Amino acid sequence: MEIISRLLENYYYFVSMVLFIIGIHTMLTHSNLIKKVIGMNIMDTSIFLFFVSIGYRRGGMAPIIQPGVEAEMYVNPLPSALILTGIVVAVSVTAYALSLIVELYKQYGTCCANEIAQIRAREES
Amino acid sequence: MKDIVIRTVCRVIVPFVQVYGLYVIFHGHLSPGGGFAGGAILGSSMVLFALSFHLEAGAQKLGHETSSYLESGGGIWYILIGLLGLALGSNFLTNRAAGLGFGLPGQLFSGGMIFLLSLGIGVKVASTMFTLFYNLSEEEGSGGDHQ
Amino acid sequence: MEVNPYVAVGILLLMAYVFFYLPAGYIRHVLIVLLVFIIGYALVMTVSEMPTFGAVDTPAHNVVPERYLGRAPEETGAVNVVTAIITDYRAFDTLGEVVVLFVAIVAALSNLKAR
Amino acid sequence: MPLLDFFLLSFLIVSAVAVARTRDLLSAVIIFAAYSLVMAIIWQMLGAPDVAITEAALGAGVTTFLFLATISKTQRLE
Repeated sequence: MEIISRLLENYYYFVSMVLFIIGIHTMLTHSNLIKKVIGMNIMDTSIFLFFVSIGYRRGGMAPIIQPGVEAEMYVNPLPSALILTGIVVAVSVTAYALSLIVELYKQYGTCCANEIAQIRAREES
Repeated sequence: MKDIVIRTVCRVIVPFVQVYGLYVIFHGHLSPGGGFAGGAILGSSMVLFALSFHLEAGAQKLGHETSSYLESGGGIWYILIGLLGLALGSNFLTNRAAGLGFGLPGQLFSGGMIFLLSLGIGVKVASTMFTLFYNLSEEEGSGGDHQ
Repeated sequence: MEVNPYVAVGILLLMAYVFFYLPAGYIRHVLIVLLVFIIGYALVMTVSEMPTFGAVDTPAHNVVPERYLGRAPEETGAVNVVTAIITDYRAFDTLGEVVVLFVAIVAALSNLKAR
Repeated sequence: MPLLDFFLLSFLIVSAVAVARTRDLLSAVIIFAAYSLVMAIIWQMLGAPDVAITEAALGAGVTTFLFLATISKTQRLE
């Protein structure tokens, strides 16, 4: 089986793929809103793991320049710089989603998305 | 929370955490770290203080007015340093190409304006994290009577 | 592997239908499992055709990281290349990120303090 | 596959499944903090210490207390 041997060769990519599937399954099946936000965070970290593992070079050093070391000995610094932006944006999105959840709990008295949908359907009818 | 152990340990630990946060901010161009990580450590130290004592005590150390001024000031400081590169006859947000570089690479004062930009980012991230935590955990009518 | 564009648009429409309109129940659960299997199949096909993990000659190591790694100390004065990228080469990106933080806290405060 | 990589990556998958399966939200948040800390160790091993220190401060610290503040204002059980 060629695909399985490729997957075992690229095991970091495989693990990030599994984490993405776990995150999206958590987001789609659970009706609790806080659990949905945790699933979104798991999806975020899986994509960050994928990006950083693309830039890895086997036996490479961290990209802090030391004198007398050639440029081929360091790992790729560009995915690290992009992911550093992504972590802060993920925290901002999480904080805004949590403030929305607090307001929803004040309005409806529950954190369950299905119950909120039922209450809204009852109010509209 | 009225635990004497937690209060004593936090009173000893918080200054060291803040010094470490400032170290991470100012040595961002020499060692791992930078504005975001150091700012998050500074904000976490203030949240630790507010959790171990009282939420009101944390608000006395860093009030809402001061926090909002720090937050806006971090962004404006960043833009002002960018305009400094523009005033010296180069593009927006350039430092060493505009003639601002000084020092040899590897020393503390070597990166041009990099550590000033990191200071702005760090102050902004720290005040943002503390304000978010304070507004999320504040009670409704009792004026921040937590726990 | 070639992906039919009609299949891709169909998957997106199924995802939107499941996520926004379908009420909770047995059919929703079956469709969610089907959707997760489709996404997993696409991800397995993608990962099995990626270049090998940790190889020296991956396509990600092109001329841009070579330039950053080779000339960052003399062009920016910073030894740490990641800090040189985020505060010198791509400082405008970081300005946008500061704006993102500001918008996040303004949105959260206007949400929590609105009454 | 090196042994340390195997242990850390399998810990990631197991803790992600545990977060999805736990009914108690406080336990889920604490397991998620452990997940973030192991993720920081993996990034240090991948040669990205900047991302590791930022994740250890923001992902395992700030995200956890934002979640805890929200849970203390809403319900704890799912």
